[in-house]
Amino acid sequence: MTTHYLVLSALLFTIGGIGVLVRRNAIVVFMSVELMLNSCNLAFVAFSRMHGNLDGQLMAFFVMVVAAAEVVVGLAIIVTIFRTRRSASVDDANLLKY
Amino acid sequence: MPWLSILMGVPVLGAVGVALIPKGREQLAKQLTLLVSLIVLALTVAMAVQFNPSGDRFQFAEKYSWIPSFGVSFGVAVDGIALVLIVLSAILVPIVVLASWREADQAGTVPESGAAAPKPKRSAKTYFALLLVLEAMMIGVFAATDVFLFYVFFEAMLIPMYFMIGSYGGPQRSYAAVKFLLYSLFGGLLMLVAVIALYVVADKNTFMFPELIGAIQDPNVQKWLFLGFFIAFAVKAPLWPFHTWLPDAAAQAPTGAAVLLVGVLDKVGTYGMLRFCLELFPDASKYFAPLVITLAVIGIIYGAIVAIGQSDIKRLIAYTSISHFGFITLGVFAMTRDAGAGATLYMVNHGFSTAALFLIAGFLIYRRGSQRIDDFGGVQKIAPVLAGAFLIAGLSGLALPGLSTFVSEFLVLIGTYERYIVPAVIAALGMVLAAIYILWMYQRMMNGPTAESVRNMPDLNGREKWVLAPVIAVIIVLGFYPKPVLDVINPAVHHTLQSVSVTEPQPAVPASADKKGAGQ
Amino acid sequence: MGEAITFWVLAVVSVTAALGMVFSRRAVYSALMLAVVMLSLAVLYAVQDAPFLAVVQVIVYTGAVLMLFLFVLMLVGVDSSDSLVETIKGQRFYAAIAGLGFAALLGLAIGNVALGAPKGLAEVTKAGNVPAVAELIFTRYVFAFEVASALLITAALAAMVLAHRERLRAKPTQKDLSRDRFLTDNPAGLPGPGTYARHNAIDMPALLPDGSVSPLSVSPVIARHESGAVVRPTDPEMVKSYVAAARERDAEEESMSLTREAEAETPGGEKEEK
Amino acid sequence: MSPAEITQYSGGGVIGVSWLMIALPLAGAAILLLGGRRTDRWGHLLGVAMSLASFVVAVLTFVALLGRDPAQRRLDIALFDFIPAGSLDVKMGLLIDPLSISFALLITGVGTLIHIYSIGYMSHDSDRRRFFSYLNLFVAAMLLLVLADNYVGLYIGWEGVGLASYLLIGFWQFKPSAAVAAKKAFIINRVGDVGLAIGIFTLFATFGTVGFKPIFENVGGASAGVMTAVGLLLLLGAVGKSAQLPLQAWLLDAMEGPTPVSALIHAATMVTAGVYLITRSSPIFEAAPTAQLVVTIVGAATLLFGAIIGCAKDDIKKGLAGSTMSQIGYMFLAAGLGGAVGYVAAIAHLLTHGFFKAGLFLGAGSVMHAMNDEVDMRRYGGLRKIMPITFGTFMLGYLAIIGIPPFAGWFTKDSIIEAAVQKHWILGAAAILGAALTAFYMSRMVFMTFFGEKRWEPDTHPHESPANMTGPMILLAIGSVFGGAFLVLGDRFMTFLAPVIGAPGPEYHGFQPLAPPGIITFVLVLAGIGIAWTMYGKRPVPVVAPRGSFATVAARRDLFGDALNEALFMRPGQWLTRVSVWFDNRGVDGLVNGLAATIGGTSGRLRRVQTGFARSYAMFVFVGAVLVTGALLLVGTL
Repeated sequence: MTTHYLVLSALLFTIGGIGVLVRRNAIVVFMSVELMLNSCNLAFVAFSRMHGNLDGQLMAFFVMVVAAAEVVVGLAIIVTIFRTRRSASVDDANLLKY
Repeated sequence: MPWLSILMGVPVLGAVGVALIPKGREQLAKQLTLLVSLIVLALTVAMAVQFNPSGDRFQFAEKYSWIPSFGVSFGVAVDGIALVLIVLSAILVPIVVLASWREADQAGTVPESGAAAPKPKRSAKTYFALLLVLEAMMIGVFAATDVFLFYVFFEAMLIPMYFMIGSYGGPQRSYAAVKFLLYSLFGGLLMLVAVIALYVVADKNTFMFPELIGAIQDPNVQKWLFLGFFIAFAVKAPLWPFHTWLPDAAAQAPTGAAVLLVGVLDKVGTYGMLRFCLELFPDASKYFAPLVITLAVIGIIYGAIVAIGQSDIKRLIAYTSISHFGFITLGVFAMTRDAGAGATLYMVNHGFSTAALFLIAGFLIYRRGSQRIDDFGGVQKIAPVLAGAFLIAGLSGLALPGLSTFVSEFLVLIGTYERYIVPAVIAALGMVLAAIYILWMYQRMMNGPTAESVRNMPDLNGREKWVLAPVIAVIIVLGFYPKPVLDVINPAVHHTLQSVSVTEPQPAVPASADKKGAGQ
Repeated sequence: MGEAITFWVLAVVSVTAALGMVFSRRAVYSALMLAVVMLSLAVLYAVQDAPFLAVVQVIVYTGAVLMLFLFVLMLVGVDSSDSLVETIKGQRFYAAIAGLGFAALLGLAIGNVALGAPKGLAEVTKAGNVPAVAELIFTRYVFAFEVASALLITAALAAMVLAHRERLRAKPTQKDLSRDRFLTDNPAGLPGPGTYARHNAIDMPALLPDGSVSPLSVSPVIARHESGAVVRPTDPEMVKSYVAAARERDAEEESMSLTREAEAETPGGEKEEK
Repeated sequence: MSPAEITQYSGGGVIGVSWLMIALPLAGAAILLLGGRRTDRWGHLLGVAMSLASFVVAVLTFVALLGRDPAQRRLDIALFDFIPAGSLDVKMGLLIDPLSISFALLITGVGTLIHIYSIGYMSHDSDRRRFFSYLNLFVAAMLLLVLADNYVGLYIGWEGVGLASYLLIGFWQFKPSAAVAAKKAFIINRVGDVGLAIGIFTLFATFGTVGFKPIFENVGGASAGVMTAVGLLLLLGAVGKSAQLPLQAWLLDAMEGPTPVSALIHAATMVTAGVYLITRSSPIFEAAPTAQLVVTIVGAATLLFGAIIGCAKDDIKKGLAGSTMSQIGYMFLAAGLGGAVGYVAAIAHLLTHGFFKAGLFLGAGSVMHAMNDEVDMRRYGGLRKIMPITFGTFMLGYLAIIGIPPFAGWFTKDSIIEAAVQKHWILGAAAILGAALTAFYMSRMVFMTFFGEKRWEPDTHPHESPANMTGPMILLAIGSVFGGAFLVLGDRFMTFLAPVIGAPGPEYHGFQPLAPPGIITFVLVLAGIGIAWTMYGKRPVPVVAPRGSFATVAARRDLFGDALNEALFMRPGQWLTRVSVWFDNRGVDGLVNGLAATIGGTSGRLRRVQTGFARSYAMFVFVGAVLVTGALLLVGTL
């Protein structure tokens, strides 16, 4: 059964990755990142059960904490950028080049 | 008494002192630099007097642990070869300081004849501080007996020189400085790889040179490591075809920096070949000797021919140096005692001879505001002392007997001839080419009707005479009596060649009565 | 058997929702789709003997994080949507290739590994899941836990700092404000919105005595917003006048900038002529 | 009798301090050069004094040498350890023997006379002090050349005289022609010097030493091939210094120098160094017959070459220079013949030539001095009445050089001709023909200068030179008259030199003036004078040179020697230089700069990858992750 969870996790991770790559709305990009993090959590939980210890769950817990922190900061940045540029598209913030 | 540490420490402290002098008091900075360099010279002489040529190979040895986990230590000591080169550096630095007295004030500006002295763009104080730092590095690189320490000095030397060229040089200084730095770094990094590999393969947990002799036995490993070291030294020396950085660097560098660059810094290359390539990798050295000798001979002839065609006086001198470095490399890799002694002596003599040429060229350029040979003409009539000094310096460049370079060139050629006849004969043709490039340059600049542009050129002033007098005196004295230097060099060269374990070529018909005697 | 059914149902749901999240044009839809995925995952956690995590997932993610997303979406514009034109050349193509490749590789890897039957967590959660997790958190992972808390506090501070609008000059006093006002052309202030208005909304322009729209009476931000594709005011007459006013203003601005440029150029030209 | 052995001399006396011969003029040069303008007033006197002192030491040494047993006359005086290196250990020392002392006497004697002469000749030159310092330098270097007891010392002197010659030819360096001539002389000499240097290398590689004594004692052990090579290399050095074919081109241009220089360096002493080298290295040449043959061929060819050039020159100094080449050709011919007879003939001719040629040059200088430095003989004429002393001494030198008995040249030249005829008739014919040509061009010179009508430039007022100029001329003229008889009669010189080069074999019967070759020569010489008289004595000489036949033009242009050098070396050399400079800038440096440009360009293009779009960076991260995963899997399966 673990394999099923892992495959599901991989699928979600890939979908999240593609979302990061193709979407331009910064908020949606963030959502995709969250999706990738969640898929990892699923794998952690599955492994936790497989190995019979709680470390995996703990790890998932910490991932959630960090993800929460990341979202907070990230969204704050998006708001700041939006305030100056009137846009939430990641492609608009492209000055850091060459 | 830790002589060598003191020798390195004094200029570093002096440099700090000079750097701390408040802005606007350039005169004080110059005086302090001169004082420090003279102290270093005095200390060096005091040390050299105590050197015992027939004693241990490495003397004044010091060793302090530096990075124990890699067996890196701050190990310094001198043998005869290193000693003479350190003395060379110590003598040249005060001369360069004195020679840069005025030039440094205008560093970084394009001199224009007729125009009022342009406003200085760079601080002269920093220049002199860099000079002292460079002196410490030069002493360190020759004194290092720890291969890693040698590498550190080898690379660190670039830094002050980079700034001296890049900040105080001619119109194309940044191109020249970057070229110089990149070339040297390229070689240096190859050497770093080889140094690390040497440490790993030798597996002795030390970088101390004496303990590493004979540590590498596998001939293939030797060949690779040899190449790593050799290319670094060949770039530094510079050997054909790694030479093109030198004309640019020397032509753009301020006079003082050019003197030290060609006079001392480049000697690190040939010194490294003699010290490290030969002794650490004897088999590889023998294997590569024909190739290196070919390159050296090409360099001799090629450098001379290209020198003939130069129209910029400093570039011309740089190309003559490429030719002369060919001679030194030839002497090192001929692997006979005569050639080895000759090559070492050549390093010293070439230091003085090129220094004299660059210094006088610098005086001329300072007066005329141009490096182009065609911008001069008939200077001898106007400034006979200047012209005479230039002629002596030039003649030492073409190895005229009676001047010091002759002894070394003769030794190199005769020593090479013992083993390799054809390269020696081709190299001897370089003597003719040397006459052409020196005398033609002299003719174009000094002879003929006096050019309008030099009609008001002043002759050498007191300071300039004092700059040139010691150099020319050394050139002449060593030309007639090189014995003191040779006596110091000979045992060290003998040691080196013993490590390489080459057999000396024997004469076909050894003169029976007194092999060494000349008519006794 | 029950787990299998749950899994298959939720797997289909979550993958569909994830795809929907990625490919829906509207950000709000994406957020809602993400909520579906997260809730599905929460259930899957619960199925796998992780009730604590399931609850945390619901509370923290679906409850807090997603709400945050929605709030930000509100700030940015709920109805904002991406254009479908991809501007970076080949981005989608390579994304597809890389995504497929990645999925294939992971599948290959997972498929190739023979995983034993799950041991189950009964052993380690004799006292129940939550106490067991709590014990671990406060014993072995206490340091990480504390660091995480520090991280959260830092993140909260960071969010405040970032979202905070920096004041570049001293706060104007009442005196400053009044001085500024009297230095303008309209010391009495612009006409209030809706002087002759039929609505009292902020985006309704004032009408001049002749019945035409006063362009000065509407904030440019709102005007531009209104002149866009999505215009909601229902009075067609008003809509027309808004659009006309906005166009007029744009044209005016353009001509103004042109004149400025021309002015900037002429002095140099004169000099050259002289 | 074979040569005497060289013995170490450790006693005192004048021989012990014979190094003063070199040291005194060297000190003079140093004082005058370093002293600068402060020494202007008395500099010339110091120069003369140093040269004279050196001459005195030489004479005293000579006397001391005569006081010893002939077998004990080869003395080696150790001075100091010069170059102690690995296997090469050059110990500087002096070799005092009859050969070297003969040269020392010539150098210091003629040198002193020319020093004295120069006081007057250079009196109007503001740089007279510098001139004397160079002259002193030359005397010192030349003495080192002949006195050194090893090849390295000889080489130092060898290049030292080259330097002095360079400085003195280019003394009036503000004239571009002088500067070019000086440079040309030095460079061509350098070519020869390289030959000499390689010869020394070979000697060292063969014998393990550079000393004369150990080398000469072991010549027998070396292979003939090596000795031939050494001989040819030494010959290359000798032809460079002595302006023999094919390195002759510099001597005619060297006449740009002041006339005393031409007399001392380019007639009497330096250019004869090649003859000294060959004679000194006689053991080597005796062991290499092929090399000897080449020496004779070079000598014979040059003696004709120089004589032909001499016939066509209107410049009095260049005419004399051609003559010098020719006369040294005689010496080479004789030295190449080898054996005691050949060497003695060569050295004897060298000594007498030193007298009469120096005298002729000083005479020419005296004439030029009187004629406002005019050198064109077509502008002279009728000077015998105005300059009687110059005319007289010039005539004595003239009679000596063309070989009229009993003047000096007759004795010595006749010895050479005799020896050449005995060796091979071609050599003999060349020598005799050369004598006839000598008679022609010297007579031409005398007729054009001293006889005929005046063809002076309008504002010239010739006058006889002052006593300090005529004095040396008179002394040299005395040498030109009696020198030959003194040396040759009774085989005096041969006996003196015997410790160095051995005694002649039994087939030698002494000087035979009335043998057929001598008579033929004499007749031809008279014919040469006659032809010259009909062409230049009887008929008026045109002021502007007629176009002349092809032969005349060729001779005027040094038989195309310069053109040949130009076509063979200068043009290709210039081309090579240009190509090399181009290659260095475009090829080697271009490669480096090209590499730099390539790297710069590549990174400039690669930089474009940084588009600024976060999504594109994310793509790189993702693709990287895919690759890493793939790599991990691959590694796992392997």
